[in-house]
Amino acid sequence: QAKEQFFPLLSYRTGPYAPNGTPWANGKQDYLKMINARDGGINGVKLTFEECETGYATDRGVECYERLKSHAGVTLFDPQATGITFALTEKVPTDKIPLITLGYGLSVSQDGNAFKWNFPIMGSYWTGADIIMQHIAKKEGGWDKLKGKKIALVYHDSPFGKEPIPLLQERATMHGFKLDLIPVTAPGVEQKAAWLQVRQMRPDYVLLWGWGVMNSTALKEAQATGYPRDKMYGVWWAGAEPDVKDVGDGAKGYNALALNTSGQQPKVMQDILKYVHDKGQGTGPKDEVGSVLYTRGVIIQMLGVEAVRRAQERFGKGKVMTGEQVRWGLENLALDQKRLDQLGFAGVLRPISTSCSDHMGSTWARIHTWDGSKWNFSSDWYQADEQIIKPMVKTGAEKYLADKKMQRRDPADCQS
Amino acid sequence: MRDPALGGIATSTPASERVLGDVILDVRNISLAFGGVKALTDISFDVREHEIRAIIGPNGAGKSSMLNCINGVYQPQQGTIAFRGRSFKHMKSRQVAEMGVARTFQNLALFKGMSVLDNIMTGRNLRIKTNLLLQALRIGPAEREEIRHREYVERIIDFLEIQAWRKVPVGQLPYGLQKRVDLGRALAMEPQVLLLDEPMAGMNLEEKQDMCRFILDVNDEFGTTVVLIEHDMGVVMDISDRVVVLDYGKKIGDGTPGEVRANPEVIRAYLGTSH
Amino acid sequence: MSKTVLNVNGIEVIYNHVILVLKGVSLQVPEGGIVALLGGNGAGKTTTLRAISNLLKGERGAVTKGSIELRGERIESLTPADLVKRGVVQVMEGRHCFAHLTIEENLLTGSYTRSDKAEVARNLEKVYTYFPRLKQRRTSQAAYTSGGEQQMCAIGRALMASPSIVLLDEPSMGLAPQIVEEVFAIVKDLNARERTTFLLAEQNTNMALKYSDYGYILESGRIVMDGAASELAGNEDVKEFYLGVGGGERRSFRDVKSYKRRKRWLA
Amino acid sequence: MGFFLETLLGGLMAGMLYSLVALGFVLIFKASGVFNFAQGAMVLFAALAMARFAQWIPQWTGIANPVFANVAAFLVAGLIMFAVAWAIEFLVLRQLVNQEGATLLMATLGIAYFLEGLGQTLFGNSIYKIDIGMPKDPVIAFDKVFEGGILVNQEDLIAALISAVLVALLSLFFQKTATGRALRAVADDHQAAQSVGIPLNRIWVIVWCVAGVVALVAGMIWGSKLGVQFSLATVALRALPVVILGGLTSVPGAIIGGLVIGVGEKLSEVYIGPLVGGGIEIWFAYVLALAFLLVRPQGLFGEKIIDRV
Amino acid sequence: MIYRENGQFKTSYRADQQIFAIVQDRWAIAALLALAFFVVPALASDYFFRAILIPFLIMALAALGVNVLVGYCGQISLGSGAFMAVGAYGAYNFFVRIPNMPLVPAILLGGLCATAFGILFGLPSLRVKGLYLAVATLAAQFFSDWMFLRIKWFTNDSSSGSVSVNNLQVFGLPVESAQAKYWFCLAFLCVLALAAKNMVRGAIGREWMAIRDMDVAAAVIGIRPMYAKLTAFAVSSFIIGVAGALWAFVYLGAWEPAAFSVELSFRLLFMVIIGGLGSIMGAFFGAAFIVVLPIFLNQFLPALVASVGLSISTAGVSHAESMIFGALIVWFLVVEPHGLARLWSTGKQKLRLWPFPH
Ligand SMILES: Nc1ncnc2c1ncn2[C@@H]1O[C@H](COP(=O)(O)OP(=O)(O)OP(=O)(O)O)[C@@H](O)[C@H]1O
Ligand SMILES: Nc1ncnc2c1ncn2[C@@H]1O[C@H](COP(=O)(O)OP(=O)(O)OP(=O)(O)O)[C@@H](O)[C@H]1O
Ligand SMILES: [Mg+2]
Ligand SMILES: [Mg+2]
Repeated sequence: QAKEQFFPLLSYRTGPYAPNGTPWANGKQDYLKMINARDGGINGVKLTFEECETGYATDRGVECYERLKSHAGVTLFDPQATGITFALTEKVPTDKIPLITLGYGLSVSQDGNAFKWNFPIMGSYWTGADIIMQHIAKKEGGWDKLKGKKIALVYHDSPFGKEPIPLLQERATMHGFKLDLIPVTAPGVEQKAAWLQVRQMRPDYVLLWGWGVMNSTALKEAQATGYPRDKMYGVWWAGAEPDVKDVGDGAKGYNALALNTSGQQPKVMQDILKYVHDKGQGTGPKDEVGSVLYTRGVIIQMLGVEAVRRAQERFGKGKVMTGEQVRWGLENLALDQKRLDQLGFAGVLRPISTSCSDHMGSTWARIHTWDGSKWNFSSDWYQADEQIIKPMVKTGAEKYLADKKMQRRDPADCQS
Repeated sequence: MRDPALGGIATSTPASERVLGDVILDVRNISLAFGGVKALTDISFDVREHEIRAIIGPNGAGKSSMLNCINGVYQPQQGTIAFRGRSFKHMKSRQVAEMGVARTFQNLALFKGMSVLDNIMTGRNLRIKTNLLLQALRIGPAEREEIRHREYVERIIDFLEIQAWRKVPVGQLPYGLQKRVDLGRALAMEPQVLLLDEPMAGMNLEEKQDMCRFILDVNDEFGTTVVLIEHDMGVVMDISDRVVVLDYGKKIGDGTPGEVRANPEVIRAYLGTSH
Repeated sequence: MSKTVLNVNGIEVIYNHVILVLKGVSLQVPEGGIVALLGGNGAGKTTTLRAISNLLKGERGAVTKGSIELRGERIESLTPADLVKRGVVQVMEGRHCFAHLTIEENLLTGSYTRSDKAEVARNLEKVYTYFPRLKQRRTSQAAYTSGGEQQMCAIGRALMASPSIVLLDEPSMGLAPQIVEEVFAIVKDLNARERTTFLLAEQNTNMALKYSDYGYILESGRIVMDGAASELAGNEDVKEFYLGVGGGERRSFRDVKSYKRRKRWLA
Repeated sequence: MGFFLETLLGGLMAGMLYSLVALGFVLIFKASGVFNFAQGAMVLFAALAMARFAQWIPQWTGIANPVFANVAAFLVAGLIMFAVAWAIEFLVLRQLVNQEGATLLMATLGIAYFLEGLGQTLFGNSIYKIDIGMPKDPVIAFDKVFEGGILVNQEDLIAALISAVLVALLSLFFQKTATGRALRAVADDHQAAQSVGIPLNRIWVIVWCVAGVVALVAGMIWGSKLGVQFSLATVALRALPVVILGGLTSVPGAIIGGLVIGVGEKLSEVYIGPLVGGGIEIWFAYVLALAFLLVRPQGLFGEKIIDRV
Repeated sequence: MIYRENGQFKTSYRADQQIFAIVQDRWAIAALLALAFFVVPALASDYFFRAILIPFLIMALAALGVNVLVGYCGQISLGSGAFMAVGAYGAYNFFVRIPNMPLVPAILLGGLCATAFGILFGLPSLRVKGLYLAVATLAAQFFSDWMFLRIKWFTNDSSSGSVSVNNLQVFGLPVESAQAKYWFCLAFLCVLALAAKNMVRGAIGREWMAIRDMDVAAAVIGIRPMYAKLTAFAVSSFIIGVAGALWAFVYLGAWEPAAFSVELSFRLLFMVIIGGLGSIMGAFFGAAFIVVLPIFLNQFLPALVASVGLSISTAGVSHAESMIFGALIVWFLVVEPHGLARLWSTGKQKLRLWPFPH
């Protein structure tokens, strides 16, 4: 029997969020193909995968999960959707398969002591929101300058869009700015009322917490109501090419969070082009390689692969890792700059190091700005403020454990 | 056996042998208009217990509308309808049904998606006493009640000779049979007054005879009062005790079949020369 | 002997893939004739007419055997609209007026296939003279007219197409006796003056045999008897079962079969 | 005050855009008594076709003139919609003559799935652009009268005009022609319509073609607003209260309904929304429609629902 | 000649009124139940339970509820998702707020919440009819979407609006394993399906159908439209609410309002129409069609395409899936407009006549 490490891929290439889901899914696949082609897998263990279409719908997602979870050598799941994440969070502890939710999912699941199987690596909506606020404060010339300012949050009316609210409220009380909440009903094709409200309130900044069609529509409405795009800040799910491309010039000046750089220059992208696309094995079109969401997919898969590699170091090189072992790997990632360079990710993301209690590993992000044809970085890296987020995570996790009548993990558990 | 009160009403048929009771349904000065169309103008007539009362008249005279008023489907603008002396201006269909008035329809108002059996069973619904929960569990009383009503309905089915179609959806039945089912449904209500709107349309002679016999039987055995709209003069003249004639919403004649047949205005407006 | 325009040849009809209704019905309608199709409830008269006018499909029925020819041409695969163009129009049982259209609009819809405006106007005038009641009610929506008015409307609507063959399904139903006479007179009139051919399904055997040339009697999906109308009217069985004059003069509706009925009801 | 007017105007124009989609529903319902679930999918399909051909035609012909590209793409997309209409009639409707509304509704749903799949297979599933040169930037009117002026969206204004013209034309068509009457007859009773010689097949092809063109216009305008991608199909859901409020059988009703819903929705969101946390406009639109229905159960201009015994 | 009712005479009305009047049917259903309760649990894989059987059971239950309202009472509803949501969140609140609340009563209470909600939004049906009524039910749908997102109390103050349950038990037995969940849902389904069947073949069912088929005539024979319609709304939304609670508790485990979106409402309506309006069996067929077919296509299309030597992208598969699904819906309707249940009974009728064609 061949040694195969299986990567179940939940994705959506149809439905309202397909334009965003597709590059993401392509990145995830291409990286696996590349590792197989270039390295022959992980220490001789071949990587296999199967994709399952969720259409962003929770029930379909659960079905996909159930279908793929019992596949031999299953590694981890990346649900690609907040709703599916919620449902799977309840299921993974029994099935003992880790859930990686890079830059999305539950913000409190950062606490590995409470959420043993969830890995919101590189950031949650709380860190994201915090970083935007830091950037705005910096632009304004300090936190104290925020006093009396008005900030509007235009958000996707769903748990995804509501996640940042507690943090922003916290910041608002701390610094005395006024936070206006403007929900947009999913999927967000009709936002006239929202932007009329924005026009009436004349906020100093608008934060955009959208996904899919909501983003481009928001930008178009902002243009139509004359709200300056350079005062708009999107979350990292509102800062990719599909969000701005068809708005074109109208989106010029719009800012969004960036978890990672994009572009085809990094070595890993070159490798993908070389080992996958040039052989005609590419999942999507060639010019999509290196785009924002594609890169994010690649990163997610790299983390999975590295977790397996890390786990193999402990549990046996060249073996197929179980979900539990992969979880340990994810919990003990140590991707320093050197390692990232080796992997071909130089300049793409910042180092990550996770632990049993910290499932996030990095809380850094930066801002990029659309110039009408591409995204350019417009800030340096920021790190989210531990002081604020930590207590919030702690209370949140406590409440979760209490609701569920569960215990915190004890330190011994971390060793398993 | 002739009721002295009805002394003047002598018919040539044996029906006059029976006792005609008090006025059970009294229609007083009913007027009904739809926009400009005056469907009924100041119509009054009464129906006595046990009698077969026919309403005739040309098409569009307002016969069906009259029944609709009695039934509470239409609310007349003027006039009252008295049932056993209690008079009403506005009645709800449900109230009328509870008082024991049943009817059939001219344009077939059967429940198309249901079987013959179920259609007739709906006629029993007023008498169902068990509550929703018992029905859901279908234990004890609910089932017994269901069976009791079923027995009654089966007798009707037997009588109407539609046993073979018991479980067929009524939509698939030929027109003539649908009319019988319609009648069966009305009968299932065990009505005191039965309003029949052209029950014999679309039937051939044999079937008409069956239907007549049946109406007469119900009338005889249970003393059910019958109000009948029919265009077949043979039938009307043979079986009815008294006839009301409407034309353009006005009453132009009222009396025994013999009288009506002789009334020149009725001949002009309705019967024509051939009858 | 005039030429046969409509030739129905041993057709079988099945509803819903399982219910066999016509079991080999054959009939011929001669050019310019009036042919009556008689039979009890559920005999299959309506079904036969639907088969001819190709309206079976909407009822999920299908002709599975036999053939139907119009002037020598097979017509089973034509659409109803094609048939109307060829002059075959059916008056459906149970009226089927367009509920939301006014009476006049209903009639005008009947002339959908006629492009000649003058002809349409003439036809409309003709229908109104045949049925003055319709003229009075021309602006009311069909759904709000009385049963008989709807029946007139349905017949009038068919005449608007200047048909050469009319399939009449129970035209007398719901009409006042005077109007029934008139309808049959109209049939006779059109037949005589415009040589319109009629195939009529009727329960009113008396009337039907009086006005038609030839008759078919249909029972449970089979033709059980046919012959010239006068011949049928003289047949003892027909007299007994369809005309109610068997063995002497007409019996009162009060007296027939009371014994049989009463017994069963009381049992 | 200025803001109120602005919201009002915004609502009116949003309403006109809904009307455009609503119109498709009304057309098909009027002509066949079918509630066409596939309307959203048709809008998407048409928009996808147009967007892609506008991109492909310059590539194939080498003519880079955007006006030419758009006109040609519009024509090609129109032809495709004709083909779709024909196929729907031939493969679906023809087989379902005289069936109940629920059955036909379901069939249109099947069509919707099919078109969604087909559209994305043929034309791809990313975001495409329709650029018909609509002005995107706002103009400020009456800035002398009100502080900040009233913001007018030129794009919406043009779209609203197009809707109005389309509706006017279609209303005329229905009221004044024999075909219009035939359509209403078909909606009342398929079988009776057949029996008087109305060729259902042809009627349906015509109507679905018209609905296809309406879908194309709607797709073009919404597409140029939103970008062409799957979510375009969901605007159908926003247009639903419009159809219902205006009356399923009334073309002018679609417009009036659109205006009422558009205004009601925007005013409620802007003025009531903040009090209850916002996001109310979609259900408010439905509740508004419902409120009208309680007064007139057939919608503002719908044909009276007849039930007679 | 195997499937015949000839020679089976019923001697009492009770016998004739049985749900399955033909002996062969009774055997078949007994076998089916035995299969469902005992054989399937022994054979099915975990995936089969969790991804196919459980959702199928729950959706069948919901479709049953929708069928009561739409199929039997003729009130078109596009708000079923909302009723499910109310059932789910209602049950959730009882479950987490009342200490030691047992699971089954919590679910039933959730169903009752849905009943109340259903009656409230059923009130317009007294005046508004047909497709127009759909708008009232859609109002319910969008209102519930909004309500559970906006009113924090319902979600136990969860900031995101998403909630979850765990530690499900019945009489101390955990409902965690796939089998246990399956049995749990199956038991609910059987009990409620039987109750629903009893209702629709009893007096109340006849009232519903009478209202559906011809409401004026129904009123004339003494049926109160208000009572009939509101009971239909009440019964239907109770069943749907219970299904919603099961969907949330048993299938999803954690959910957000979007799990009960308008798409779900549409899907439920499709199930009853495809399955057959006014047929309890239809709900099962419809649920099977809508739940299982896409999954089946999704899994077998790639294999099929591969077997003829072509390759197809995942997106291609989903698009093909949606096309095939759409085409199948149309095809089934063309073959039998009254849904799968009617197709089934026509088939049975043929079997009865077999080997003769008529
Ligand atoms: N749509 C249908 N589906 C199934 N069976 C049908 C359908 N229409 C008619 N039938 C059956 O076909 C048989 C013949 O019906 P048809 O309507 O042709 O009779 P008919 O001679 O016109 O009777 P009537 O004089 O009562 O109108 C009947 O037994 C009827 O049950
Ligand atoms: N709901 C209504 N709206 C408008 N007009 C109506 C309505 N109901 C009846 N009418 C009109 O009232 C008149 C009387 O109708 P009705 O149905 O009572 O006639 P009828 O005597 O039963 O005739 P028939 O013998 O043809 O059935 C008709 O002209 C009809 O058009
Ligand atoms: Mg009448
Ligand atoms: Mg007939």
